[in-house]
Amino acid sequence: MIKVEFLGPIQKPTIELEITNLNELPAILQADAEVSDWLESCAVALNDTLVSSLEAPLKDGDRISLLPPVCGG
Amino acid sequence: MIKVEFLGPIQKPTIELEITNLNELPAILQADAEVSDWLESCAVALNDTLVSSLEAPLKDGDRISLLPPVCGG
Amino acid sequence: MLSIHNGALNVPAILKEWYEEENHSNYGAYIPFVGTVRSEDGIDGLSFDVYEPILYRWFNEWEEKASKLGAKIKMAHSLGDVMLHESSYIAAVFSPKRRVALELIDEFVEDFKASAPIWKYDLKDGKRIYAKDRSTAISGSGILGAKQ
Amino acid sequence: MLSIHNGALNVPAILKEWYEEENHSNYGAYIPFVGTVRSEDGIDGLSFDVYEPILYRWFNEWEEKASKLGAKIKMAHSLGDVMLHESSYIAAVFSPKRRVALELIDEFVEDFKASAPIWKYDLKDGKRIYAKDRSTAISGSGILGAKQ
Repeated sequence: MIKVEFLGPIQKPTIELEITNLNELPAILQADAEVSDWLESCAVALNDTLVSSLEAPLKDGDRISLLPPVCGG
Repeated sequence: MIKVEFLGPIQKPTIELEITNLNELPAILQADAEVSDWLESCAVALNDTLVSSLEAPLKDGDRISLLPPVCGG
Repeated sequence: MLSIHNGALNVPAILKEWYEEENHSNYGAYIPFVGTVRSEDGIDGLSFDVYEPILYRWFNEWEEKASKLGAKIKMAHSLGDVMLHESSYIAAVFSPKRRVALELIDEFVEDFKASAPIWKYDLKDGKRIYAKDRSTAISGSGILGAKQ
Repeated sequence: MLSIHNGALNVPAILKEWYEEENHSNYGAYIPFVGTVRSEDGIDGLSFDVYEPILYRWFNEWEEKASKLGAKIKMAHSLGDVMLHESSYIAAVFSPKRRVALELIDEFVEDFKASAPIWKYDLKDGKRIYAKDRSTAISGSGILGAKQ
């Protein structure tokens, strides 16, 4: 089981998916009306490390985070 | 009477001169062994305003200051 | 050192604490940057979400970068609501020499604004509204949006 | 605001005072620069001479420059002896936005080092030795040295 969590202003609880590679995620999230508008502007972290590519095998317990545009300070 | 004061590390008390133009000052100070070594590195202020030229008529009571290299902070 | 505080920061106390912590570390320059909530657009204040795990990783990379320059970085940030004229952010650089400190505080604050996983909301008319227009997509964003 | 203090500065008190003075001025950024005496070359401390009339004129020009950018500058400096790990200098910029503050503190501190009429001495073995090698001739220096 892989957890996908939505940070900051994305109002959506964590979901759980049975996927084995990060590259399966776009199709699933693009079909989800609650998050599809956020995807163009979100960064992605796998187990709290930002990733620059979606080619990444996943293992049970992995955690994916979506980070929308930031503004600290 | 014109006063000439020596600031910071120049160990020389204020002197009084009877001169009528700032351009008379170099010859006088270059002949003074106590200050001649400082002249190349000093800035000059007339009545607390830095000057960039020595062509300046002087009047009784004017005050000239020599400012050696600075290091605040 | 990175610390997250509930609500507004006690700026004088933090500036004092950091100064005294490094008082004998032989740094010649200490430059804090303090961010305070300004009155504009009729807001009552700001509110912040922070994602700590990635914030700490980002901060640790900056600590290492500073360390290679012989410098040290500290940061404090608010979580939750911070009202008008209260402060939500302090970053500080300590270094032996001033040039390193002046350049590092600038780079650090700018990268903080572009990369730190913190989200800002306007507090206005009892609502908490995401400050979308002032927010910046983290470098590398958008990979989930591309059609496969 | 420019203040000259006998001996070392009380840094936490000054940072607090300045912060509280501008707390409701609607500045978003406050950047102090604190200069502290480092242990190097076996010195026991530093000592400073200040020529106040020209220092205040120089500072007033900077206040006007800052004001045109919507910013405010404050400065405190020591007169006389400041021992190791004590602080002799604080400069601070307040401005509505961070870019102005980050750029102004850098320019101000650099011009301070090059132009402010302050002279530094090393305190070493009971002597007060002019820090000639670290000093900078004020722009326009040397006009008295030229043969007429």
